[in-house]
Amino acid sequence: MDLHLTSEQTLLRDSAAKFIAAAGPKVARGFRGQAPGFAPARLRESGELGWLGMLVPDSANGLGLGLTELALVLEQAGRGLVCEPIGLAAISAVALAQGRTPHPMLERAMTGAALVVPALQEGAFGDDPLAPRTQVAGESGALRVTGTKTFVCADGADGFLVSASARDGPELCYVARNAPGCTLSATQTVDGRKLSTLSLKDAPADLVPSRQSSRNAVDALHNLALFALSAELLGVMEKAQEITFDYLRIRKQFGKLIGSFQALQHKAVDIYIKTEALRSLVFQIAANNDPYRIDPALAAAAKAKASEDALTVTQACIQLHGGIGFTDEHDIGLYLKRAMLLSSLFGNAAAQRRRYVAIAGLTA
Amino acid sequence: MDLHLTSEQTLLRDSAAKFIAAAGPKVARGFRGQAPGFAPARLRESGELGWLGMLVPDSANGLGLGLTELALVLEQAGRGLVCEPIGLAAISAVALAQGRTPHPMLERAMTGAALVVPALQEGAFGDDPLAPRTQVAGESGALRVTGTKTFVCADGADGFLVSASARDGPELCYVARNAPGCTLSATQTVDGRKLSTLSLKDAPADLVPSRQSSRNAVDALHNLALFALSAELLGVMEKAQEITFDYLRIRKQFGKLIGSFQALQHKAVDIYIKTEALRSLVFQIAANNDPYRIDPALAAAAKAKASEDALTVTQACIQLHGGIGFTDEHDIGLYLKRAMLLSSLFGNAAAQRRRYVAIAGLTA
Amino acid sequence: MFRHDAPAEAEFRMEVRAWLEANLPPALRGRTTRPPPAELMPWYHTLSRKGWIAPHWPRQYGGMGATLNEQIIMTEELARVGAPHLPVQGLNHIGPILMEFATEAQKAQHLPPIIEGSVIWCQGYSEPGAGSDLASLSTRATLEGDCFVVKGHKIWTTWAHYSDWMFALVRTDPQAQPRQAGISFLLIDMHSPGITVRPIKTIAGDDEFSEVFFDDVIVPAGNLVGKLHDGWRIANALLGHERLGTSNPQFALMALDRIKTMARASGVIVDPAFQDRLAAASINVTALAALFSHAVELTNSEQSPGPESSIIKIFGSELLQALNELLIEAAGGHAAADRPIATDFGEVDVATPFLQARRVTIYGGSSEIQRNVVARRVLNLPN
Amino acid sequence: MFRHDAPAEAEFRMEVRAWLEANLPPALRGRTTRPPPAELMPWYHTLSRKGWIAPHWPRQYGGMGATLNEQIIMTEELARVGAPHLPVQGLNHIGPILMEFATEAQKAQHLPPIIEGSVIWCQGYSEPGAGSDLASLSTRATLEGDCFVVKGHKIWTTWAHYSDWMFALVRTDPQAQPRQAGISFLLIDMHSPGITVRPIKTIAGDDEFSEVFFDDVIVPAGNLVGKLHDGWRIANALLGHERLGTSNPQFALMALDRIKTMARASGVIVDPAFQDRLAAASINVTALAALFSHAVELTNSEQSPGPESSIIKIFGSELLQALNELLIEAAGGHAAADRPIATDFGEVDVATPFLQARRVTIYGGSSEIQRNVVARRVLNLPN
Repeated sequence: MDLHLTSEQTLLRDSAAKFIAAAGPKVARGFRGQAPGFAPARLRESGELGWLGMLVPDSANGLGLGLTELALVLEQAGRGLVCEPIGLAAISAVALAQGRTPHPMLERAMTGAALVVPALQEGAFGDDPLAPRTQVAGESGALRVTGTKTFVCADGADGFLVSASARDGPELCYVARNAPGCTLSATQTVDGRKLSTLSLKDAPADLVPSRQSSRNAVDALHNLALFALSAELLGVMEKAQEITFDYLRIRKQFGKLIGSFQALQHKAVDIYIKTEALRSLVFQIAANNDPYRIDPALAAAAKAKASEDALTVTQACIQLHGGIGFTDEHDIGLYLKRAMLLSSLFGNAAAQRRRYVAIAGLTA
Repeated sequence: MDLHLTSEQTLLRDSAAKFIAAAGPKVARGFRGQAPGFAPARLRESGELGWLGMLVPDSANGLGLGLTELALVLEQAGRGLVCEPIGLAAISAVALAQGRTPHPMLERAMTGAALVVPALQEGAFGDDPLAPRTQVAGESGALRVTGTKTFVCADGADGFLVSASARDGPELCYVARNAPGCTLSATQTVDGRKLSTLSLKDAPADLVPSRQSSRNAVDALHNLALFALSAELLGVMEKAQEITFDYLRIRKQFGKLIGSFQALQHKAVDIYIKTEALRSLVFQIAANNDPYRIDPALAAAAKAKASEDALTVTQACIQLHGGIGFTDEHDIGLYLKRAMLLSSLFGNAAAQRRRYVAIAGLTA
Repeated sequence: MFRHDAPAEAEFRMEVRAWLEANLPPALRGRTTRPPPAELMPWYHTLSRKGWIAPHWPRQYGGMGATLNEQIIMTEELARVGAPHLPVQGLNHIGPILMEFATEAQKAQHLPPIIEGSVIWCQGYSEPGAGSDLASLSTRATLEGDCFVVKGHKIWTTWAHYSDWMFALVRTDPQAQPRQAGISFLLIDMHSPGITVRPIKTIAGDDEFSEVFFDDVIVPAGNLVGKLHDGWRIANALLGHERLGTSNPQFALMALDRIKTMARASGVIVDPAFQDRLAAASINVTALAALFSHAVELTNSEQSPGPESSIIKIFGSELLQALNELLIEAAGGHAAADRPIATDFGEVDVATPFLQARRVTIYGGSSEIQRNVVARRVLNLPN
Repeated sequence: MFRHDAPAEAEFRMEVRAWLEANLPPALRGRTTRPPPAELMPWYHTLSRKGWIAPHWPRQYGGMGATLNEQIIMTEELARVGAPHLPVQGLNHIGPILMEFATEAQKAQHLPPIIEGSVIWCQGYSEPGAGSDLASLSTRATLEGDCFVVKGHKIWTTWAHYSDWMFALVRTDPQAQPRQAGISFLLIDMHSPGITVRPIKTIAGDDEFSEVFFDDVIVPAGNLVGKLHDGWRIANALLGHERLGTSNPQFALMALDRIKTMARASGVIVDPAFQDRLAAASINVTALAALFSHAVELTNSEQSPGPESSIIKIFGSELLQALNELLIEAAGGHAAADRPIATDFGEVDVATPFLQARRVTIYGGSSEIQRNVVARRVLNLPN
């Protein structure tokens, strides 16, 4: 179903669609195994378009927009298999903007001159985002962070927003890439991007505060990350199925267009329904939540559903393509691989459901 | 796929098929709300055919047959929506036959003159069959049982095989229906049969021993019950889908036989596959296990799969019938209702999987 | 679920909640089957007197003219208090159709009694040979002078045996090709001579449906809605409305509550494996609510969801079945009990709603038909 | 899994187990992709020298002539030790076809090298325009004198780039109706002039498949198997065998082991919600093993499972995908890593087997085609 957008939102979506027209499967292939695995110039371009500072309040020189606008852009990023970490950069920017005085990195993060990304995960499964094992200690202005963060999208990053436990609970800390005691080790992923383990040993850090009115900064950033990934997964699903429906309309077997076979039609409808349901969910959440205080249960719900359905849908797309879908040459496999990566980040579907049980009060 | 049967087994199956030809949906309807909800004469007839003593060793005047034969008969009972509790009676008989001298009830249980049924459940979910809350105490020859058994198929029963905890673990006890301290309260089920709560207060009981060579009698009877229910559920699934496939071959919509629509064909194939898989599983277990020492993990596996798939298959059968399948007049709904009852007995699919995790050593 | 009420909305919600608590008889709460008219209609009249019977109808026709948010609040509060399902054929189906297609005289005759609850309507579409293939219907209406003579047989007619009026699709041109072009939309007084109604008992034991036999029933020509042979278009124009109505997340929310109560009673609520399925179900209910809000939003802004309402129908109906399967699982040994189960947390009906839920993927266009519609009209897949 | 070995069988199992432990190189164990011939064939030769390369072949052709139970024991023990998947086109496909349909000269020429592992075979069936619709294949073989001249294009040919011989379906009568009646079964020397092989890289990164181009390739007429235009029957006679082979529960058992290892490493093994899914998966693997035993039993007693082998193919292939989805879940944050993950319990490959499993519902007749076959030939549903 169409979204009911304002004319400004429509303009924004069209501008994002134009941006991704220069991305797509071919470009994503080109970045496989490159360092960094994206074009820094394109990240700066997205900064110039205002996207990285989209959620940052006017008062901190951002656009002061909401989740609907973020979702519109990230949906397009997902569609285009965009390699530049626009979503992670944009949500980090809003975190950097929360203090009474914004963090010094904010301006460069908003223009794309620097890349700051969240580093919130520690285990492969079952993290409690509000109880990191990583510790932060020391006086204000002389903080030190020690611990290990995993699955960090550190490729090309200049700094990290690290969750760490202090005496009174979790805090969000900024750690520079080149800080002493900060080391990275990277692993290649199936979609050609990298995930890193970030080891911190007495690394100097700045506290990234939360607004008084908002929830804890770690929770706020975590929920925003879940939402952003859900919107991007939505875009991945959309484009994968469009490619597939197009194929069903032209491929012939048994003398007929395969899209005329009822069994394939119904499978196509099944994936379409999943995508529509996720789109409604994402945009309802967007319309009713402030970016830095998203209801944690809804954030978990969106990421659970997006992670599960994106894998299901992109797998079904390969099945509907038949043999050709299984070749590396064909683009459709790239959507499955991107879905594998995004689904796994910040907790997969099962992990989100486990959190949801606790935070949605299901068993109360 | 066909079973590879001996000529004796084929004869047995044919004889069971003949027996159920006089049962079926119409007869099952007739027993709704009757007391008892079956024909005692038919139970005696099945006794005369040797079925109730089928698993009882020759030495105790039984037929000394195995699980394959039991499954062949119960598969037919499921197909025919037979209301006589043949399976429960037959597995109780083998339990009564285990001691050095068979229990006095054995002979009447084998002929169908009396009905003895297991009473092993206590909770709606999550029972550990080897740790009943019901207690048995006292000297040999003067045992007393106290506790509450639930979901007992007590309709028309003369006695119960009750699991109860003694000092050294669970024991199987025989309690007569008319024993002092033994009271029943019955609930009607959707398929017209009854389930009862059996309250025991210092009720006199006999110990029903296990052979030295076998596992504990409670465990043995429990596993046998799971197997018997699985075989009966298999029959329910088989007949429900046969009725459905027949309907697909004659009902027209849009000027075509609805069985020619690919989406319905594929749905039909899906339920057929589930049924075939269950049949192979049931008969592989049958071919490789002794009746009174079935591998508990395999028994749980069969009941888990049968309980889940029988509900799925019979629900799909109603869907494939369309509106007519939703009327009480049409027979297909009776198969769903029988599946609801049998699936729930002795632990539904989820409960069986939970047990399976523990006993199959999955997490070791 | 997503929204935070604006202050005026919050006030409205509290007003609705308090009024419902005070006025809905306890015996009508949490019912799994729709109570018969003798029990249900007094509640309909109470709502009507309060002016809340038709939140979505414009004020000129006696509706509330409520905003979208107010409608949603109303739905949520009705679900919260466990209100019974009202007869909707009048309020949601023929009412809106009459507003769009009927003459002023027809509107004046039929709309007020719907608001007042003095008549009950039923929908005469399906026939024994025309279920999924509705266009093949064969109930004949022959114009003789200033009357139609109706002969034929309708089936799966909700509440026909309680109804005063039927809006029906009838064949007025047996030769027409395509067959849709020979169908008209007729209002039939159910008290007319020649009508026989036979209730159908369902597998869930209720009598929601009937068969209706027409034996030369005389219907005044003035009861035709729209033009002769134009009935197909009229019926389909508001099919989206019907699908939206049946996909109202109210039913899913009530099912979720029933699952939680049963799970507490059976103890399975503490099993993390069950919790995982409950979470998945609850998340899907949230998604259904989102789809529904989205569709209502589009409908209210005059962008009809059109064939995309089929998506909500498929998603909502299959979710309702999945929820009822989870209910059966939560009930454990109680799954097959044919009465509500008495528990420490109140009575819970298990088998009845489970069996009832079988209908939702069959009626109002089966899931298979809906998928065909989406494949062709939304995805433009080839024929 | 169900059986308890008879004493002689238990002895045989112990012999197999000890021998495999002693002789299978560690580097070949637990591999998710099939190693290239240079690595794999020495192991093939070792098995061959031991006499165990073809348990199901009769002794007269150099097989083991093993009983059904011995074959099952062999399969289970190969799975247990994590043995790599052998090239099966010779052993399981063309071997049995030759035994049934070939001349003595053809058997003498081709069967011994298969047993010895001195040649590798590939199967030339699919074409770019003839995947699911195999009967529409268009690779032409024209008889000119005592040779066929072959021109055309095969695709999805497993290991073509490593193969010495191909057994191919070729069109020998372009006019035949039905089209199946114009197809012949031909053995083609892959070293013939005019053959070009282009490996296809898959989404899993392996090179199991190739495209093969035939540019007027000369094939001696003596390489025809069976009669001219009778190839369709020959290929189909043993399709059941192929489907059985690809549904061997060995793959599912190995997948289950991989899940358990990964789940221990990620810690999710203690989560009851995960355990519940693992139990369901494990129960389905047990059911697959039962289906497989059942089918092998029927095959061995000369009651070919026929089109019902499609059932096993559907069940087995879809289960393998479900298992790999559970693997991805168990891997949590590691799901997208493109290398094996080093854990305290050994290395586990996650993304590669997950991606590889995409093929099993496509190749050898897609799940959709198999369902059509079952609907028509087993369930006799109308056309």
